[in-house]
Amino acid sequence: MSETARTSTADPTTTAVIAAGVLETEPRGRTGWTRILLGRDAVMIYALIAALVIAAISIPRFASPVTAGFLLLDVIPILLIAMPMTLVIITGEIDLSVASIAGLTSAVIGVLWQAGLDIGLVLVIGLVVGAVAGAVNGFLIAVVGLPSLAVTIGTLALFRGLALVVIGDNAVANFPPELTAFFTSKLGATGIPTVMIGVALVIAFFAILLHFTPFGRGLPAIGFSKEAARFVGIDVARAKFWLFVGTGSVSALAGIFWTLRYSSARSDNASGLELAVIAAVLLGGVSIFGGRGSIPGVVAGVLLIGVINYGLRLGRVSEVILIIVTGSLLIASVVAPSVGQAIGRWRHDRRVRRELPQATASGRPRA
Amino acid sequence: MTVATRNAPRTERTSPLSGFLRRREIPVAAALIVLVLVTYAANPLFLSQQGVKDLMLNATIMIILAVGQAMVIFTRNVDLSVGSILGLVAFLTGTLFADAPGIPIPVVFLAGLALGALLGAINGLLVTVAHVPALVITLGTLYVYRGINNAWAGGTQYFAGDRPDEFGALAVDTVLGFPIITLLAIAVVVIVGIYLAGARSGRDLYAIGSDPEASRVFGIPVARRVMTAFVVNGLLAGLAGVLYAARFNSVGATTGTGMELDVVAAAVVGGVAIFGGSGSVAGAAIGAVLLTTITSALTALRVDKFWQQAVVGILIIAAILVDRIASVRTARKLRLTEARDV
Amino acid sequence: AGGGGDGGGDGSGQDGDQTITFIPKQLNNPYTDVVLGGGEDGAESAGFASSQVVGPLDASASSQVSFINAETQAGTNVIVIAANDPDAVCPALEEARSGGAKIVAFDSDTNPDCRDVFISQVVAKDVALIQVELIAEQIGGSGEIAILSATANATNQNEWIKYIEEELDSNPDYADIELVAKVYGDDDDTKSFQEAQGLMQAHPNLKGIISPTTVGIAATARYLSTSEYKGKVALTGLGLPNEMRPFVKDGTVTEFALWDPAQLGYVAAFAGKALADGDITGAAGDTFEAGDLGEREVGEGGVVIVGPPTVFNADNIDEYDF
Amino acid sequence: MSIAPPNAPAPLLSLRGAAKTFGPVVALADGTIELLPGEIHALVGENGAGKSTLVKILAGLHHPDAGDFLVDGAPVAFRTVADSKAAGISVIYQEPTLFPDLTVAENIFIGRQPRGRLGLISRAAMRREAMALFERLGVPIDPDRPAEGLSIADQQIIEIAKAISIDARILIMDEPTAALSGVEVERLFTVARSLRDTGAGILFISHRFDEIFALTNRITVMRDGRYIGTHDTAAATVDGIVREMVGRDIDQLFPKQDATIGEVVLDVSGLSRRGVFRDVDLQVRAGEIVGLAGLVGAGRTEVARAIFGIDPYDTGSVTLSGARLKPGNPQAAIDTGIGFVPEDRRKQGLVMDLSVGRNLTLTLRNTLSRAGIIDTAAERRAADTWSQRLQVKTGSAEFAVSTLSGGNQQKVVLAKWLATEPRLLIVDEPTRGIDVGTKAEVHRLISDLAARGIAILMISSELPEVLGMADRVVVMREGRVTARLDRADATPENVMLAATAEPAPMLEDTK
Ligand SMILES: Nc1ncnc2c1ncn2[C@@H]1O[C@H](COP(=O)(O)OP(=O)(O)OP(=O)(O)O)[C@@H](O)[C@H]1O
Ligand SMILES: Nc1ncnc2c1ncn2[C@@H]1O[C@H](COP(=O)(O)OP(=O)(O)OP(=O)(O)O)[C@@H](O)[C@H]1O
Ligand SMILES: [Mg+2]
Ligand SMILES: [Mg+2]
Repeated sequence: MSETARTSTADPTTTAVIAAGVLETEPRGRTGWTRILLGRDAVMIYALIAALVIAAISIPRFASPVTAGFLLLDVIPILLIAMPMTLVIITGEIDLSVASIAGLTSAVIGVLWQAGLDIGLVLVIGLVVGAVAGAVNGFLIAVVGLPSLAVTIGTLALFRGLALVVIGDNAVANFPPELTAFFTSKLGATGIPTVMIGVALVIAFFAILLHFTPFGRGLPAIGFSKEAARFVGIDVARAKFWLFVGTGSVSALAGIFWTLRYSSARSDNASGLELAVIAAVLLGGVSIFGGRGSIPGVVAGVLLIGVINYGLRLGRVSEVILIIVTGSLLIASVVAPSVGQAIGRWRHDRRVRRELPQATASGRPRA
Repeated sequence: MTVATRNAPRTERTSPLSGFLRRREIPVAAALIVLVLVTYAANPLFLSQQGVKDLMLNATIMIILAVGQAMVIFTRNVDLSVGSILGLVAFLTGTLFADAPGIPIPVVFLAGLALGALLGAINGLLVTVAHVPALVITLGTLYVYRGINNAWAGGTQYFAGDRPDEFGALAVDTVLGFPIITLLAIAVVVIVGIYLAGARSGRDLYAIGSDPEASRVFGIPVARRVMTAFVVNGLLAGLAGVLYAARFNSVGATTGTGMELDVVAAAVVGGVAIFGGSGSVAGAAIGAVLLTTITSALTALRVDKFWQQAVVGILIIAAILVDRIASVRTARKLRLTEARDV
Repeated sequence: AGGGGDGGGDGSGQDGDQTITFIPKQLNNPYTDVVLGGGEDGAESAGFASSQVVGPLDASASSQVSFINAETQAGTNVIVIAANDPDAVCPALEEARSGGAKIVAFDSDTNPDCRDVFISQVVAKDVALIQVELIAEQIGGSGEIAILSATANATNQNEWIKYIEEELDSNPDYADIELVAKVYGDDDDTKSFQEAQGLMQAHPNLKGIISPTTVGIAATARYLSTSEYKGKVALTGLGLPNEMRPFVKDGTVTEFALWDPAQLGYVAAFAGKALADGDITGAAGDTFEAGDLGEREVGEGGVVIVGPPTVFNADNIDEYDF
Repeated sequence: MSIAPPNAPAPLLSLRGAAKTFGPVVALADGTIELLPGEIHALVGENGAGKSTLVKILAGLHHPDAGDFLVDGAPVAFRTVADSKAAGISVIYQEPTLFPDLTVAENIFIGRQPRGRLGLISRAAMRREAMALFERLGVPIDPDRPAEGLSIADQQIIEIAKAISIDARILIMDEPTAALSGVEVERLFTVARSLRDTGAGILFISHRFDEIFALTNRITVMRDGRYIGTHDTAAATVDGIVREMVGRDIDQLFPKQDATIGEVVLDVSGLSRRGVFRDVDLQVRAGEIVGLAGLVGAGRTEVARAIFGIDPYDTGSVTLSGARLKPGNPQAAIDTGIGFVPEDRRKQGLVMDLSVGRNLTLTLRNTLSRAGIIDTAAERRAADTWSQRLQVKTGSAEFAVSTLSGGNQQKVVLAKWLATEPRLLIVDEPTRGIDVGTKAEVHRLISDLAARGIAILMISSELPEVLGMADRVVVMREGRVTARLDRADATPENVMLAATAEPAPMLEDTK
C-alpha cells in the first residue's frame, strides 16, 4: 500500500508531555483517602465544625449541654425525614407530602387518644397511617408512573386536608405526662435528648441501607438511568414504592415526635416542613437530579442549619436575617462547587496551553 | 434488495378534530366545565354576574403566574421563588403609591415589571452561569427574597386606602363583562402562547426541556433561552405583584407566602410536563382557573370546610392521572403503528 | 429539665439588671407591631435593663418553642408571649420557669398552668357581646349572618365565637338572627378575601358578617366594597382603625370594635416587672401599678383585664392612629 | 508540507496538530485532517483513537487546547456550535441528538423553521419539506409523530435528514451507518455522492471497511489521538489500513473455536407479543452460538428483551435449563443465569454517570453481599479483576464511565455480564460502533465463552459477523422466524432472502 503523503506536526516536546495518552503533570482523579478527606461530605462536616466553633466563641452560653438539648430537639423532625428523603432524591424522585403526613399522623393519634385507646396502640396506628400514606404516593409514582413532584404536591394538599377532616379545629393536649416528659428528657448531664438514641438508629439504618446493601447500590443507578438500572435486574418500581413507604413511615415517626414533644395534636402540625427538609438534604450534597448523595453529608447539612438557626436565635438575631442566611447558604452550597470546577478547568487549560506548543501565535483569533 | 418490505407511508393525515381532542389541555378543560356546570346546577348563584366576575378575578393572578412558570418548566427548570417575587413587587407598589403620591399608574406598572424581571434575572443568572439546578437555586432565592421583603417591610402594611382609586378600580371595573386585570391576564396568555408556538426562539424552549444536552450539541443558545424564560417569569410575577396590590386589601411582609407550590400545581394540572419539553401556556392557564375555581365551587356547594383541602388534593391527583392516561394511550398508539409502517 | 437552671441563674435577682423578651404570634404583623410598641414603652417605663422582641415569621403552633428555649438559655427574667397554641408552648415555658423566668401571656393565652398571669384585652364575653350587638343593629335585628374567623385553632377567636353562639341562642332579642356559617381565612388576606366571596355565593340571603380578626374584617371589607354586595351586606368585627378607615368612609362598614392594642403590651410589661420583683405571684387579688394606666388587679385564673373595647365609626375613627 | 495531492483545489477545511485533554486524559494529541471540495474523506481509527473528539472540535463543541484550524484558508476559532454552522459545517454525531417531545419535522428544522404569515412558523411548509427529505432518503417516516419512541435506526435517519437539509458545504458524519441496514446505507450513499458531486466535502467515519472502500476518495488514519497518515482509497488496502490503525497485525476477525454442543439451555416456545412478534420458537444449547439475523426492525431486540424479562409477552414460554422463567422479571432471569448485553449501551447497557467500578459490580450486588451487607473490599477486587481481564482503558476505576470511548464502554458492559458467570448470554449488536481490533477481541471473548459451555444468543445486523460466529442462524422478518439455518447452509444469499422475502422453499427448517 502506498502512502500518498505523510505529515507529522507532532514535535518532540509534545510527544514527551503526553506520552502515554495521559498528561503526566496533571493531577489525577482523586482516589482513596484524599477523595474522602476532600469530598463533598467532608466539606459539609468541616463547615459544621467551623460553625460550632464560631458559635461557641462568639455567642455567650452557646457552649453548654443545654444547647445540645434544645438544638437537637429542634432538628429531630428534619433529621428524621431527611433520611428517607435522601434516598428518594437519589433515585431522582421527590416527596413534598412528608410534612402533611406528619400532620395527618398527629391528627390521627390525637383523635384516637382522645377516644380512649391505649397509647401504645395509638402510636402503632399512627405509624401505620404514615406507611399507608406513603404507599399511596408510592403506588401513584412507582406503579402508575406519575411524576413525583406533581403527585406529592397533590398529596401535600390531600393529607393535610385529611388531617383537618380527622381532627377539625380541635387540639388534643392531654397526652400521658410520663410520655411527653420522656420526649423532652435528656441523657444524664450530656444534654442530649433521650430520643436521639432512636433517631441515631434510624440514621444508621438508612446509612447502611444506602451505602452497604445491594438495594442501596441500585438507588444511584436508578437516579442516573432508570432504563440501565432495569437491565441489571433492579426492580425500579418496587424500589421506589418501598422508598415512599419509607418516607411515609418516617414522617409518621416525626409526626409522633412532634405531637409528644409539644404535647399538642393538631391538624397544622409540621406544616411547611417539607421545604426545610429538602433544603437541608440539598445542602447536604444530594443532587436534585438523582444519583449523587450520602447520609453523612445530609446529617452534617441538617445539623449545620440547626446550629446556625439556634446560634442566631440565641444571639437574638432577627428571623429575617436567618432566612436570608439559610437561602444564601443553600445557593452557595451548589454554586461553590461549580465555581470551583470552573477555576479548575481554567487552571487546567492554562497549564495545557503552557505545555503544548501553540502552533501559530497569530493564527488563532479568538472570536 | 428493495424497500418492498416497507409499506408506503400512510397518506391520510390525522383529522384536525382527533388532533384537537388529543391535546393535553382537553381533559383539564373538560374537568373545569363539568365542575362549573355541576356547581351551577346545585347553586345558580355560582354563575351570577358577580359570581362569574369573582371566578375570573380569583383566577387572574394565578393565570399570570402559571403562564410564567410554564415557560420555565418547559425548559426543564422550575421557579419556586415566584411567591416571594410577587410579595416584593406588591410591597414596592404599595410603597410607591404611599411615598410618591400622584405617581402615574403606568410608572408603577413599569417599576413592578422591572423589579420582577430583575429578580427573575438573578435566578436565571445563577441557574445558567453557575450551571446549578433551578429547584435548589430558587428554593434559596425563595428564602432570600422573602427575607428581603421582611426586612424592607417590617410591620408596615399598605392598605387599599393608601392607593389611588383608579388603581383599585382595575380590579373592579369591567369591559365587556371582563374585569380589566383579567383582560390583562388573557392578553398575557395569548402573547406568550403565540410566541411559544410560532417563534423559533419559542420552540427552542421546548427543545431545551426535551433534551438539554442535545440542545447544546445542536447549537441552541441554551443559556440565553433559559435566561429569557426566567426573566419573563420574573416579569410576569412582577405583573402579578402589581395586580395583587390592585386587587387585595393589604400588602406587607408576608404577601404571596406559600404560593409557589400552588403555581406549579396549576401548571402541572394543566398538562405541562414537569420534566419539560411539552405542554402549553393555555393548558397552564386552564389549570390555574381549575384550581382557583375548585375552592370557590366547594364553598358554593357548601362542602364541609374541613373536606375542602382534601378535595383539592384529590382533584390535583385526578388531573395528573387523566393526563397520564391520555398520554399512555397516545404512546401505545405510537408503538403499535411504528413510525415507518404507519 | 434541669438544664435551664444554669442559664437562668446569673441574670435574675439583681434589680435594674432585669431583661424582658416579647414573643408575639408572628413578626411583621401590623396589629402585633402596635402591641409590641406599647410593650417596649412599658418595659422602659417599668425599669427593665433591656427588652427584646423575637419570634417566628409564621404563626404556626410550635414555631415559638425554639425561641422560648433560646430565651431560657439566655437567662431572660420575663418572657411575654402571645401563644399560637396554648399547649404546644407549655413544656418549653415550664422549663423556662424552672430556670427562674416569669411568664406573662398576653393577647392569646397559654394553658393557665404554664404562665404566671394572662393580660387579656378585655373580658372575652364583652368582646363577643359587643360584636353581636353591632351586627344586630346593622341588619335590623333579623336575618342570616356568618362568621369569618382566623385559623380554626385560634384560642381567642374560638372563645369569642363560643360566646357569640351562646348569646344568639339565649337572648330573645336575637331570636330572628340565624348564624348560618363559620369560615376560616387563616389570617391570610387572600384566603379571607376568597372566603368572603364564597360566603356570598353559598348564602344568597346573607345579611351580615362578623369577622373577629383584623385581617379577616379588612379583607372582607375590601371584597364587599368592590362587589355588588356593598351596602347590602353588613360587616362588623374587630379591626384596626388605620386599615378600616377607607371602608368606613365609603360606607361599606358602619361600625366595628377594638381595644387599644398598645395598652396590652404596656400592661404586660408592668405585670412582668411586678412578677420579677416578687411584688405579685399571679394569684387572684394581687394588684400592681401599670404606669400611666394606673393600678390593675389580677382576677380569677391569673387574668388581668386591660380595658373595654372601643367602637369605631365615621365620627370618631380619625381620632385614632393605629 | 501539504497532504493534498498536487493541483488539488484549495481545501475547504484544514485542521493541524489539534490537541484536546479532559483532565488527565488526552483525547486528542495531534488531530490533523484536510477536506477538499468534492471529496468524501474517511476517518478511521480504533475506538478511543480520538475521531469523535476531532469531530467535536470541528463542530465548535470542544475548544482545542492547541493547533491550527482553517476554514477556506482563513483561521477560525469556533466558540459555539452556532459559529460552525454559520461557517457551513453540518455534523451528524455518533449518538443521535433528537428532542423526544418534538415532532419529527420540527426536529429536522429546529432553529430554522420555515416561516409564513407574520413571521410565525409555518407547520404546513415544515411538514412539506420534511416529506420531501424523506422522499429523497427513501424512508417513509410520519413527520408529525413525536421523536419519542423511534428506533435507533429511524433516529439516525432523521439526523441524516437534518444534516442534508442544511445544504452544507461541509458535511461530517460520525458513524452514521452504525445502526442502519443495507438498504438505508445504500440510500445514504446515493445522497452523499450527489452532495459530493455538487462540490461539498464530506468527512465520513465508520468502522466498516466495505463502506469505506465503496464510498470514499481518501482515507485518514488515526491512532492513540494522533494523525498517522492519509491515503487515496483506490491505492489503499484493508490490511494496510488496519495495520496502521492498530499498529500491529491483528488476529483473525472471527476466531470461531470448536465447542462441544451440550444440552438445551434456552428454550423459547410460541412467544408472542401483540404488534411486535409472533410465535417465536428458539433453542440455544450449551456451547452453541445462535445468530439471530434480520433487518433492522425485524423484532429481534424485542424478542431478546422479552426473554430477559424487560418487556412482557402475551403468550408462550421461556425455559432455562428446564426451569420456566417468570415473565417480566429481569432479576429472576439473572438469577437463573442469563446475561444480556443490550443494543443501546449508553441508555441501557451502562449507567453513564456512575464510575467504571460501580458499573462493573452492579450485576454482582447481590452475590457480593453477606447477610445483606456488601463486602466493599470484594467489590473493589471484582471491579479491578474484570476491568483488567477485558483490558478496559481508563484512568481509574473511579472515573465516570461516560469518559470512556465507545469501545471501552462496550467492554465494561461485557465485563459486568461475564462477571455474573451466566449460562446463557444474549448479546445484541455486540460490536456496533466498535473498531476492528476490539471487535476481534469481542469475538474471541464470545467464542471463548461458548467453548467454556456457555450458550450464546447473538443478535447482529452485520452479516459477516453472524455467518462467521454462529453455529446456527435464525432469521426473523416482521416479527416472525422465517428460517433456521445450520452453519453450513447459512450463506449470505439464504439469510438475506429469508430476511427480506417470503421464505423460499429451498430453505430447510432445521428444527
Ligand atoms: N468528555 C470526556 N472526558 C474525558 N475523556 C474523554 C471525553 N471525551 C472523550 N474522552 C476520551 O478521549 C478518547 C477519545 O475518544 P473519542 O470518543 O474521540 O474516540 P473515537 O475515536 O470516536 O472512538 P469510537 O470509535 O469508540 O467512537 C477516549 O479515550 C475517551 O475516553
Ligand atoms: N422504541 C420503540 N418503541 C416502540 N416500539 C418499537 C421501538 N423500537 C422498535 N419498536 C417496534 O418493535 C419492532 C422491532 O424493532 P427492533 O428495532 O427492536 O427490531 P430489531 O430486529 O431488533 O432491529 P435492530 O437491529 O434495530 O435491533 C419494530 O417494528 C417496532 O414496531
Ligand atoms: Mg467516536
Ligand atoms: Mg435490535
